[in-house]
Amino acid sequence: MSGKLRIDREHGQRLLREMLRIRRFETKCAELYQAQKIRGFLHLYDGEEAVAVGIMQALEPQDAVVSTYRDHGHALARGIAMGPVMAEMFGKVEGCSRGRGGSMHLFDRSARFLGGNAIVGGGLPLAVGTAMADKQLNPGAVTACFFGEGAASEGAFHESLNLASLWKLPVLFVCENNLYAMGVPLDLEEADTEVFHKAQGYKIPGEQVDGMNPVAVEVAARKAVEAIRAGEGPRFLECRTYRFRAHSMFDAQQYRTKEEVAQWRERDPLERMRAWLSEGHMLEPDELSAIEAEIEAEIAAAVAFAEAGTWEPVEELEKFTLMDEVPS
Amino acid sequence: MSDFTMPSLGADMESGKLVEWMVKPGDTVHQGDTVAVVETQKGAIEVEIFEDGTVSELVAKEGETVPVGGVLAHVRTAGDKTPAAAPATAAPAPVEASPAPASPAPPAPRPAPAAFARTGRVKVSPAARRLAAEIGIDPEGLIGTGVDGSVSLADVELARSRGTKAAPAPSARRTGFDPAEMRKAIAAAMARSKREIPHYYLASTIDMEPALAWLAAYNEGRPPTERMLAAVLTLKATALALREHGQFNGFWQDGQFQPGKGIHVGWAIALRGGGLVSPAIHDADGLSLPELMDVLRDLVARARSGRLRGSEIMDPTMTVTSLGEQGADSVMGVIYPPQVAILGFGRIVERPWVVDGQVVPRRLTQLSLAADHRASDGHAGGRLLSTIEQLLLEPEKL
Amino acid sequence: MSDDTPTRLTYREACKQAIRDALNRDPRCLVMGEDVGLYGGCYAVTKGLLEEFGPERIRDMPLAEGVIAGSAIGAAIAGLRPIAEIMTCNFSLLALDQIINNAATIPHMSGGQFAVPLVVRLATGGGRQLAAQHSHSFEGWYAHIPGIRILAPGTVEDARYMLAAALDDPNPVLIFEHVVLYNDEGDLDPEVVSVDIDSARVRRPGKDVTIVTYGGSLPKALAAADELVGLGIEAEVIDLRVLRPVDTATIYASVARTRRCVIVDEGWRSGSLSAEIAARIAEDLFFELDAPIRRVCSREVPVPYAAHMEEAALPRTADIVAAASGLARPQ
Amino acid sequence: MTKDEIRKTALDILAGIAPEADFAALGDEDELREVLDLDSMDFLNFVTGLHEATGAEIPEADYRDLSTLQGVVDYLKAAGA
Repeated sequence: MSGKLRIDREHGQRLLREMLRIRRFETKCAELYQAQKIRGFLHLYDGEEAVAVGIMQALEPQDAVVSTYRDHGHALARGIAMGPVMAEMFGKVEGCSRGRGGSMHLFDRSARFLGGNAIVGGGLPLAVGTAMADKQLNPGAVTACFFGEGAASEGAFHESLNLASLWKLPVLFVCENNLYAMGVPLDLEEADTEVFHKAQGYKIPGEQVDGMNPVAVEVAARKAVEAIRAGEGPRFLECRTYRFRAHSMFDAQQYRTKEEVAQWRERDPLERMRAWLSEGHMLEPDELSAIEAEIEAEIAAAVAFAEAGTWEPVEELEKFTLMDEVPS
Repeated sequence: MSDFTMPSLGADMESGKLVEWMVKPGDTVHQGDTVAVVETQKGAIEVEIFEDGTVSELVAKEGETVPVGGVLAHVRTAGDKTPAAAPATAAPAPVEASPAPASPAPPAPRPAPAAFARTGRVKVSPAARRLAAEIGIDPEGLIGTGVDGSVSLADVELARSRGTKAAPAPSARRTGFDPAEMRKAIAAAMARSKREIPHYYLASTIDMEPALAWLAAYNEGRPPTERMLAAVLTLKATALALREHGQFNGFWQDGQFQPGKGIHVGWAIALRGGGLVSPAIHDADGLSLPELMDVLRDLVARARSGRLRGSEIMDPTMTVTSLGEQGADSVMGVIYPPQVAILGFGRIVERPWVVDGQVVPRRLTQLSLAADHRASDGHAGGRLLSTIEQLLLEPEKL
Repeated sequence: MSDDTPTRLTYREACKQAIRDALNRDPRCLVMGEDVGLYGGCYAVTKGLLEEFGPERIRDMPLAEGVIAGSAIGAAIAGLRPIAEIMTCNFSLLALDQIINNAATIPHMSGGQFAVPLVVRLATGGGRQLAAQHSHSFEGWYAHIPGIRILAPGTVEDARYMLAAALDDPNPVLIFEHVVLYNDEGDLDPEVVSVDIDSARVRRPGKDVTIVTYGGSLPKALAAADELVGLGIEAEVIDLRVLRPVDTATIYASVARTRRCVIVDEGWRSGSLSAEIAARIAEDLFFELDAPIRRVCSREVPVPYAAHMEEAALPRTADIVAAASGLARPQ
Repeated sequence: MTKDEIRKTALDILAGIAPEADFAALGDEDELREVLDLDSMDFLNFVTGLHEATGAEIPEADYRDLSTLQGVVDYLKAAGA
C-alpha cells in the first residue's frame, strides 16, 4: 500500500464516529466522576483520539493491544463494547475486568486487549513477549503497544526495543507523545525530544506522525503493520498529539498556559475531520446529527448498563489471585 | 501514705493471688475492715487492713499473683493530711503560714521488698497454662524448669502425676480448699517444724467430770442454738492459763522468743476431705463462755467453707488441738512455726479414777503439751498443764 | 524420565533433567535468560541444552532482567510456557516490577481473563564467597506477594520434579535454587516420578522440637537434628518446599505435637518469612506452645566475602543445635 | 410430719453438714457420727437443725437416741414432730 490512503464517505464517517464516541464517552465519564459514580484516577484522552482510532484501523482481530493507564480510547477503538467499559469504571462485576481494574486497567480477552497498564513503561516488555509467542504460535499477528513519551525514559523501553529488534518481533510501538510526562514538558525529560530517534538506535524504522490527524495516523500504521506482518520486525511511530484536559481529574495544570491549550484546540482532530468531511461533501449536517444521536443513545445505554450492574460478591475477593486453569 | 501489702498468711506462703477487691479507690477504711480476698494454698482468705485511711490506689489487679510483701494498694492515712514534718535541721516554719501542699508530693521511689527475689508474674507457657486449667492446678505455684524458668507442660504433668487432684473450676472467688495444695502447705510447715524446733512433750490426765457436769447443767433446758460444747471450756481454760504462762504464748523469731500481743488461741479444725486449719480465736481469754461458743461456731463454719480472714490465719499465738469423742486417747502435737507450743486434748473416756480414796468411774482426758525447748523448759510446761487442770476442775469460775 | 536416569545424581543434574524433560514434553516450552545457551548457564544447569534443543528453545538474552521477565510474562499470556532464568535473585530486583506489577496482578486485575503460566528460576543464597551482590536470599520477599507461587527445592528429588509441576500450574511460579545445593548428591526413588507444589514435608520425624526450614538451610537443619540426638533430643525437621502459599497445616500438626519450634531461614530476621511463620504459629497455635518460638536467621549485614565472616553471617548448624536444645532442654 | 418426711428432713440437714457423704449408702442402723465422721460441733449443728425444722427440744440427755437415722425418725416421731 502506498503512503496515500483513499478515504471514502463511509470510511471517513467511521473515523469521525469513532473519535466522537471516545470524546463523548469521556465527557460523560468526567461528569460521572464529579457525581462520584466513577472513582480512582481518571485519565482522559480528550484531544488524542486520532491516535487510537487511526492505529486500530490497521489491526485485525488476531492482533494484540497493550495499552496504558489512559486506555479508554484504545479500548473503545479496539471494539470493546461501551457498556462493559463503563461498568468497569463503576466497579461493577459486569465490567470488562469484573470491576477489579477500573479506569486504568481495562482488559478484554476476546479483543486480545491485554490491559491498561498503570506502570509507565510496564507494558513494553509484555508486548515483546506476546509478539515473541505470536511469532511461533500465531504467525502474522502483530502486537500494538501504546505508551507515552514519558515511558521512553524508562529502562523497560530500551530493553524492549532492543530485544524486539534483536529478535525481529512483530511489535508496533506507538508512542503517544502528548508533550508532557504528567506535568514535565518534553524538553525537560528527554535529551533528544524527537522520540522516534531512539528507535533508530535499536535499528527499528520509525517516523513522526501528526497525531491530531486520524488519516495520517492510519496511513502510517497501515504501512508499519504491513512491514511487520511481512516479517521485517518491529516498527515505531511517534504520534505527536496533545491532551486538552488535565493529566487526570486532579491536576491544576500549572505546567502549561491556557494559550498553549487554546492553540492546540484549534487543531482538534474531531473538528478538523468534521470540517474536512463537510467540505468534501462526505458528511451532511443531518448525518452528523444522526451520528451524534446514535452515540448519545449508546452512551445512555452504557450508563444504564453500568448503573444496573451488580457488585462482585466479597466472597470472590481472592478469586483469580491464583488461577485454577489457563483460560482458553 | 502507706502501702497495703500482701500479708504472710502462713509460715510457708510465698505469694498469694488477689481474687477480689472489696474496696475501691476513695473508700474509707478502718482497722479490721476486710478489704480483699486472697487465694492461697489454704484457700480463699479475706484480708483485713490494719490502719484507718482512704484507699488511694489499687496497685494489684484482680487475678494477679503478688509475692508476700508486695504492694496491693496505697492507702492515705490520717498522717498524710498534714505536710511531712520538716527535717530537724531545717529552720522551723511558722505553723499558721504553712499551707497544705497543693498536690501530694511525688511518691519516693519504692525499693522492692527484700523479702522476695521473684518479682513480677510467674512465667507459664501457654500450653502449660491451658493444661493446668483443665486439670485444676494453679501453675504459678509450680517450680518452672522450662525456658527462662518458665513453668512448662512437663512441670504441670509432673504435678499431675504426683497426684494433684482437680480443684474446683477457678472462679472469681473460690471457696473451699484445694486438698492437694493444703497437703503441700501442711507438709512444708510440719517438715520445717520438725527440722527446726526441738520439741519436748509432757502429758497429764485430767478429770473432766466437774466440767462436764457443769456443762450438762448449763445446757439443760437450753435450746440447741444456745448449748455449749466441752471444747469451749477447754479453750477458755487454756486461754486463761496462758495469761499466767506467757512463755508459751508467742513466737520464736530471729533467735529469740517474742511474746504474742494478746492471747489468740489457734483452734485446730479438721476439714472434710482432709486437711487442717488452725484459725485464731482473738483474745480468747477475754471472752465469756457463750461468746466463745458463738465465735467457735462461726469459725468452724467459715473454716469449712473456706472463708477465713487473713488475721485469723496469721495471728494464732498458740494452738489447741482437740481430738473430740472419736479420736485417740492422746496427741503429741507438732508445733506450727513460729509458735512455740501446741496443746492437745485427747478423747474423753470413762475410766476408773481415785477420788477421796475411792475408786470411781470418771470421765477423763489426756492433756498433752508439745513445746519448743528453745523458748521454755519442761518445768514451765508442767506448770502450764497444772494450771489448766485446776481451771477445769472449777468450771464455774471460767 | 528416560530409562538411563541414574538413581544418584547431583542437584544441578536434577535441575537439568527437569528442564530437558519439560522441553521434550511440551513444544511450547522454552528456556530464556542470560547465558543459558552458549555459556551453559551461570551455574551450568543448562549446559549442553543449546546443542540439544537449538537457539529457539534455549534463548540467550540481553542482560536486561526487566525484559527477560516481562517478555516471558507476555509470552506466557500469549500461549508459550517459558522457563525464564534470572541468574541470581539479587539481579531479580531489576525484574521486580514485571514480576510483581504484571505477573502477579494481571490474572486478578483482569477478572480472570488472563493467566500467566510462567516459571522463573533464580539462584539464591550465600555460602560461596560471592559477597553481598550475589549472596542474598530474597525468596522471603517474593513470598510476600499474592498471585505468585514460590518454590524452594531443598532436595534432589524436588529439583528434579518440581519444575514439571510448576509448568503445569496456571500461575507464575518462582523457583529459588540455593547455590550451595547444586553440587549436592542425592538418590532418586525410581517409584517417584512427580511431586506436588502445595505441601511441606517432614524430612525427619521427631517429638521434642520442630525445626522448620527450606532450601539451602535444610541440610544444616538435618545435620543439627543428628547432633541433637546426642543430646537426647529428637528434632522433627520440616522442609517447607513451598514458600507461598505456605503449608501451615503441616507446620501446625508438628508443632502441636512437639510444642516447640525453631525456624531456620537464610533471609534476614527483620520482616522475614520466618517472622511470618512465627506470627502464624503465635496466632493460631499459641495455646499449644510450651516454649517461645526461636529463629535462626542470617545476621543483619550484607553477606561479606571473607569465608569466616560469611560463615558467621549465615545460619550455622551449631546455631540451630543451640536454639533447639535451648528449647527442649532448657536447664 | 410422716416418718418419710422426718427422714428426708434429717438427711437434708446432714447433707448440709457432710456434703461429700454418700447418703445412698447410709443404712438406717448405721452409727451416724462414725459413718459420717461427725464431730461434736457437727452433731450440735445436726441437733440444732432438727430442732429448727421440727420444734423438738431434744435435750442433751436424749442425744444417744439420735445415734442412727432410724433412731432419729423414731425419736422425733415420738416427740410429736
